[in-house]
Amino acid sequence: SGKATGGEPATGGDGVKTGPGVSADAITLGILTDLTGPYASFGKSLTQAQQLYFEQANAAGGVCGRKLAGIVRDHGYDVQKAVAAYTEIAPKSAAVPQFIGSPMVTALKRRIEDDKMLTLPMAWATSLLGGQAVQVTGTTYDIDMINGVDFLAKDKGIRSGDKIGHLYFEGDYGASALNGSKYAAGKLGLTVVEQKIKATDQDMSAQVSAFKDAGVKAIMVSVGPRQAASLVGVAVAKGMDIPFVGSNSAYSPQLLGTPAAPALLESFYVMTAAAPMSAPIPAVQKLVADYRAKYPGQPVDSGVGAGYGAAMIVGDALKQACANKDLSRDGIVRAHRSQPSWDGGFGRPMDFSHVDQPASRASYVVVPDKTAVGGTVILKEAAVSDLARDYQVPVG
Amino acid sequence: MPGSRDGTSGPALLEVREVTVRFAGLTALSEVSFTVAPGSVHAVIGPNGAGKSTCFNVLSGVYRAASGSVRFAGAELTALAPHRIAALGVARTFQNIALSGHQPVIDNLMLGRHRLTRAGFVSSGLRLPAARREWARHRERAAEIAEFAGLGGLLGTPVGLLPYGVRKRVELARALCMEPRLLLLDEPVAGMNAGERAEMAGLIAEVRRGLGISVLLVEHDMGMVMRLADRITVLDFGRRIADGTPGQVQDDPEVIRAYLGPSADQEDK
Amino acid sequence: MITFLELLLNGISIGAVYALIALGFVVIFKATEVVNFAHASLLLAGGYLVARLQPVTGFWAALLVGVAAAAAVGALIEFLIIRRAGAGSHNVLAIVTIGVDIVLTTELTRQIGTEILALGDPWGDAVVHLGQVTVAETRLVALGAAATLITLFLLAFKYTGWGIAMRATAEDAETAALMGIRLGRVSLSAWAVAGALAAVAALFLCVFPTPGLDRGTSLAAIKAFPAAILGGLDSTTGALAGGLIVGVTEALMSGYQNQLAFLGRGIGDVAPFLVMVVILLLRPAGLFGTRETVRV
Amino acid sequence: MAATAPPADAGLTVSGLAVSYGAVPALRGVSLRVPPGAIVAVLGANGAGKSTLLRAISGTLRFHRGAIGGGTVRWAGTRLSGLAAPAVVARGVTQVPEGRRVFARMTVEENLRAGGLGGGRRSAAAREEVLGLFPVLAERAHQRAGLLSGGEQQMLAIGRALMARPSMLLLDEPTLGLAPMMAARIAETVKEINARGTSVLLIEQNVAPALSLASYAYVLEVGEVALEGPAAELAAGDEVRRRYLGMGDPADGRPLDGPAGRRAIGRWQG
Amino acid sequence: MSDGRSRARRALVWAAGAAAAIAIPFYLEGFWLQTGLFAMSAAVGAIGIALLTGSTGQLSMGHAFFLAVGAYSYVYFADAPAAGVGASHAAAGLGLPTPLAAALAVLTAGVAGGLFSPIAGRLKGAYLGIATLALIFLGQHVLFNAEPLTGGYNGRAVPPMELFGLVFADTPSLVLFGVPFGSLERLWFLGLLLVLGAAAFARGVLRGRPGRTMNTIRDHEIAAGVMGVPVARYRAGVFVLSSMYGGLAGVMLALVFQRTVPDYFGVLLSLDYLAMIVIGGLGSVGGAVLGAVFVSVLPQLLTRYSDDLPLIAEPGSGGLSPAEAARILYGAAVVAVVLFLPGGLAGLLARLRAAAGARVTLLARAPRAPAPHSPTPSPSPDTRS
Ligand SMILES: Nc1ncnc2c1ncn2[C@@H]1O[C@H](COP(=O)(O)OP(=O)(O)OP(=O)(O)O)[C@@H](O)[C@H]1O
Ligand SMILES: Nc1ncnc2c1ncn2[C@@H]1O[C@H](COP(=O)(O)OP(=O)(O)OP(=O)(O)O)[C@@H](O)[C@H]1O
Ligand SMILES: [Mg+2]
Ligand SMILES: [Mg+2]
Repeated sequence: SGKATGGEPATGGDGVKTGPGVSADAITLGILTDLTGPYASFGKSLTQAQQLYFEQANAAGGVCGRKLAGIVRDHGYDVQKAVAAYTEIAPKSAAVPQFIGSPMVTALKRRIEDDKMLTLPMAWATSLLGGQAVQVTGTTYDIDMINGVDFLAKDKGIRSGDKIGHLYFEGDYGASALNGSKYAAGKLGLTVVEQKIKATDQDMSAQVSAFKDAGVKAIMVSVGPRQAASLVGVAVAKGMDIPFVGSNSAYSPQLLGTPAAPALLESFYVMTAAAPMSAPIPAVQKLVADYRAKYPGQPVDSGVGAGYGAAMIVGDALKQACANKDLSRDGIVRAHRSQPSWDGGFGRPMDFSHVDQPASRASYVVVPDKTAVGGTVILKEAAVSDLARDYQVPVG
Repeated sequence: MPGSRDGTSGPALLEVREVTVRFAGLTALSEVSFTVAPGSVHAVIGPNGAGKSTCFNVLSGVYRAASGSVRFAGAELTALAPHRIAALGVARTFQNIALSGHQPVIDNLMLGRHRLTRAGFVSSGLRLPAARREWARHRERAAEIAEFAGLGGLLGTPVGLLPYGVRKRVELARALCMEPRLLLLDEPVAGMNAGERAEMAGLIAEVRRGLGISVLLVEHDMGMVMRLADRITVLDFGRRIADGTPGQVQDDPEVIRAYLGPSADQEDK
Repeated sequence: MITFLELLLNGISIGAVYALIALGFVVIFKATEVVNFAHASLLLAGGYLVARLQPVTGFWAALLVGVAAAAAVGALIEFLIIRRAGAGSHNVLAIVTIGVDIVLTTELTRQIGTEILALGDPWGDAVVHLGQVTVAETRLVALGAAATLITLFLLAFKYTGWGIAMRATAEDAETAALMGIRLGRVSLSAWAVAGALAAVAALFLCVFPTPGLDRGTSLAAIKAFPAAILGGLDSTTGALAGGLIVGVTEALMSGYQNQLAFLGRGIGDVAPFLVMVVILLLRPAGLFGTRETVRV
Repeated sequence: MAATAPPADAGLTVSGLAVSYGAVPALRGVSLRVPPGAIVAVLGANGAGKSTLLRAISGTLRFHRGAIGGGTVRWAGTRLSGLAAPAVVARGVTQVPEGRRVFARMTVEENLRAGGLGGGRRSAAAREEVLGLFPVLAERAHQRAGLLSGGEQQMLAIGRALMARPSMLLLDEPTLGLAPMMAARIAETVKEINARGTSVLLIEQNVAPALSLASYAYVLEVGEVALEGPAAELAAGDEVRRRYLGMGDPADGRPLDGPAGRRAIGRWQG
Repeated sequence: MSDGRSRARRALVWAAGAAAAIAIPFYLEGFWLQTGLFAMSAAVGAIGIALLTGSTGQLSMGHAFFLAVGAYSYVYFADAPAAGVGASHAAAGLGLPTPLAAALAVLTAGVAGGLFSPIAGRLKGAYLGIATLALIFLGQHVLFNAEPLTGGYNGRAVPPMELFGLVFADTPSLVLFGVPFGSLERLWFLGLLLVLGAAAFARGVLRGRPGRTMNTIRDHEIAAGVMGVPVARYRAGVFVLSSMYGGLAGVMLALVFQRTVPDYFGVLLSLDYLAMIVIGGLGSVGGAVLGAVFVSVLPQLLTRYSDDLPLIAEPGSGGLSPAEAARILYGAAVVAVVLFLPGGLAGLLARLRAAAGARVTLLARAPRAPAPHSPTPSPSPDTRS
């Protein structure tokens, strides 16, 4: 039967060893995204940006004489659909430059490692670290929060003995972030007041009351944009004049079209490893221009940068693998892991050579801005705080 | 395992003592007492709303009495749940037919044998031989009872497709399938024509003769009550207004006033 | 103490919104004995229309149109589906509404896409200070609206011909028809009313303190389930009580999360369900629901 | 077409009515007539099709997955067959369903109001009238109807139907399950209702009272009119007495220990 | 005569079906096998909910919870006492033999159902449906918070099943007739056996004394009680049984997933199960299986062939994505079945078979109800009350 021949590595006519997803003239990349679930907006930006990258790479002759092609599967943030989609595309993909959702990646982690499929999760929890094939880009949530607390201490007058609040989602994202804030708070002699919520929660009044009651001097925010907006809105309305420091995923430029905008503009700060789309960096500016040309009228948010960057990381891994004459999956992963200082021109370089370390420990502090592309502008350049440098990242 | 349950299978005395039932703002039964002798047919009659069905509901555990006691075969029924009362051998039919319309007659009858059978989820699921044997044995008896009730050819027919009169007989057959020691019949011939009434009356008489069980009967058809009953209790507004043999009751002025009416004889015909 | 009062007030105010959603369930349940799982999508539809129209027509006109349109959507569901599903058991009809919900929600989320839509309400992020306690103005309005609407429905069900027709139909459609009651109209009107209520609820769900309507909005309708059921699915008073209980429980449990950490964090969302289970254990038909008394 | 269909356009005229439930025929070519102001009885055994006939008239067949296969029902010259139940009510024809079917969870008062919803106008007057007929309903006005006794429920059912001020009342076994006195009271009431000008089509199994009430009667047998005639004649006729009316009471003649041929039943030995 | 022929035909159909089922792993790729396995797991779960909702008239929206209990208990019983693969936190385990662990997991699901019996026995219809919603939320709360047992939000790795020395995993590798037999191929046969067993058991229950009793509880609760049925206990019993089916489905799912994640066991999963039994045809085992297959395979089919349906080419194009199309189709299917196919897929199948089959048999039989479990009300006015 047709099944008898598996995806065993072979060597092509050009002397390059190939594996699944690599043919004589094409390299297929699997994209497991969310276009219909809670992260649909993010998924859409990511996917479009990646397709932009493939187009550009192909226009420039492709990689290793082969064209890049993405197969997109939308799992709608449903674990079963993600597992099914992975099973479907795995035999015909060389790598996965986008995989949304840490529950989904977690569910497949073992198979991904067994398949040696270079996979870039679009989630930044520390639980995803530790494998050869799974590459978390940039910082993890905890690092961002550590840098955030450091920012509060340095720039916002938070001192030892103060209390800071942390509002976080149930799940991976929230737990990772909380880990970071607690670590930093411990080091600086602060106390963290925790409030955990679910993604279905809409109204943060009760949480604000609790924070206010506890007398927090600042609040870390690791939830979705809606909840962040509600939190900041209510707190400001109640006369709490304190800074809010959000994880990257807590902010969306769409919020600036809502009544929460004034409060956000006033006191919300976002920690991010990737340069904002408004950053005065040539690569970013070119990306914004290209993206706008290809997808006119579509919002340019942080997903665009993240997606394009991830595609570029995979592209570069493929190029490196091609140079090694080994486009088998194993070859791709090894090529990727051989880069201690990858720099796509989007800000800080990343180190892919340690499987148990985040690729970067530097976070930008950005603030909402109505007129800026992507809705944020840089407040402070990316930097690694001392706290973050010494931080021992929990793995797995 | 089932079969003759020593000392628990014969007819027994039913003693209703000062039973009172109240519903919000309404006393449906007030201190009603009567005794059903083993093996007798005892009728409860009375105008609509007198509390006859309520009395049945207390006896079968559907309603709980506010006070009073009901003793049957040495057990106090007022404290028991319906299925426990059923386990003592008390069976009943309903004034408003309560059968499963989708299920065929045989399944409705076999439900009556619930208390006599044991097959549970596991033995039925695994189709253990014991379950199958049990089923076959009891089905045979159910078929016998159906034959008796004149339902012989209808075992496979869904009850919902049967005419009213036949359904009433299915009700009776289902109650008989419980192999009761006390049978409560709530208006068994309501809605039947004369021929069917006679047939049903015959059935009840034969049940009493063949099985020797006690029957408690609620019925408005006075002709039938007078012929069948050994003893009659008359209720009115939840109170017992008379109790005695058919002859005594028939002539009781109170009963005539409250129930039979002066022209009872004509009305019945 | 201040915190407690503040949490209590927050709870009551969000509870009012839950009560409005629950009222929608109750209306349809009373009229048709069906639990309408499509209510969440009606909510989304109403909110979506208000949000889309509001920049063009202004808030009040948009609200009016949105409410009317949601009523129309409700009526359409009844007309195209529920009516034709006819004699199905109530369980089956409930499952049908799940199907409807899936279709509608999928399409609406697709339309909403990635946006967060503001509803353009006049209250903005204003808060009212009651002593040291603050509460959002929108929530006070919601409380007023919920109380008014619920009283209105209570009276309507009890005293108007419409209410009587509705209850009669729920109980026994054939006999209701024999009374000359037009079943189609009754059920259609119930669905229309539920749709309108959903739009009103959507309004209060999407204004301050929440930033606006997005694809996740309909998820909040889930919390109205415990509200509707612990009040009693066929009781309008129950909807109000249930909504308030859920709101207050949620607010207090969230607010005192730190003191209750042994229950696991995030207990605030689960607590309403716990309360519901406890109440159902004690009163299987909810606090105000009619216990079915069957006569045999 | 049955040859006996009387020519008239007043009153209720059923001609050649055929009804089936799915593939099961329940009525085959039934024709009958209720002259204005009359009480006409339809008798017949269980399953003869009496209720089916009423359902066909009142437009409720569809609730039972039944359909008219042929024939017409006309009332005062207009065609009823094919109309939905509310439309039939609007034309002044109301039915009291078999088994009473009061709205159990609503109060007596609300049941009466429900009855008036179809008719609309003058419901206060109708209510007065109904409560005059059935004073017990006034006493129980705020009790839930489901908790009334059978007789009380039957009164409520009739009273509820009268709330629409019908000119034609269809009664399906109104004495089903009623005590003799109550049955007699219902019969009286029917007479009184009729005296106030309402035509009545009465379905009964209790033949004697039905015939004493009605002026004309039909006997249905397996979906067909087997016999018809003035009530008095039927009541006097031998065949009717023997075949349908149970007069001379077969039960009396039969030994109580069961008809010959039936298997006796014994204790279970299982 | 015709009876013999129809029996022969049925035997033929069964044989053909069996042959096809055995041949499938040798021909179809992993994606299809996995889809099939999802469908098998769903079929088992759907049978459970069919027993509860279809036959006993009890609505449950908490089925996903019992799947979770099954899946997590299996992992807990089977996992080595040390840490699971790749987990930094040491999640506890008992290290029992896997078949025993699976059996215990099913039992645990039953016990969980039993603990809910004060509610499950007393409530009915919509009230129970919404009450069971609590299970989902409480369940997920526990799954997220009881980290030592559940692994928290990361879930736990699932130890592969091991039966008579055969490990249901990709390693050690196994090649049969030139086809590499990985975990999916191996699990296929196990899944098939479990589905058949589960279906046969459910049929036995429905046709036997319990089935009759369940139907009566659905149709007339008081009558059931008076006939000697302990109604509350029986309801609770059916709930337990249905939970155990859910548990078994959970175990199967865990084996296919190879990892348990709490996110999966949410409300949507429960709703899927309700949709399955309605689409399949309420109350019958065959219907539940058909519905399960339909609901689990449809989205996969659409996604798989999305490249041929010109939908996804441009994710931003605003067209219907396959996932959306699948959801809409699936929602519409629920509606359409109730509107146009009373009796569901199973009813349709039966009708097709009847149309094709011998008319003689139909005539020879006693009159039958149009569809034994179709939600038609009983034609009699007196079953109301
Ligand atoms: N569940 C209940 N709740 C409240 N009241 C009830 C209930 N059941 C019966 N009743 C009331 O109790 C009284 C007695 O009713 P019951 O049904 O026992 O009468 P009955 O003698 O059987 O009458 P019938 O001959 O009409 O069947 C009636 O007034 C009735 O309204
Ligand atoms: N909903 C239904 N579906 C199928 N057959 C039906 C239905 N209703 C009645 N029938 C059948 O139609 C025939 C006539 O029934 P109908 O109810 O009209 O009889 P009836 O004379 O009113 O009897 P009863 O005295 O028992 O009320 C019977 O054979 C009955 O089985
Ligand atoms: Mg009674
Ligand atoms: Mg009839």
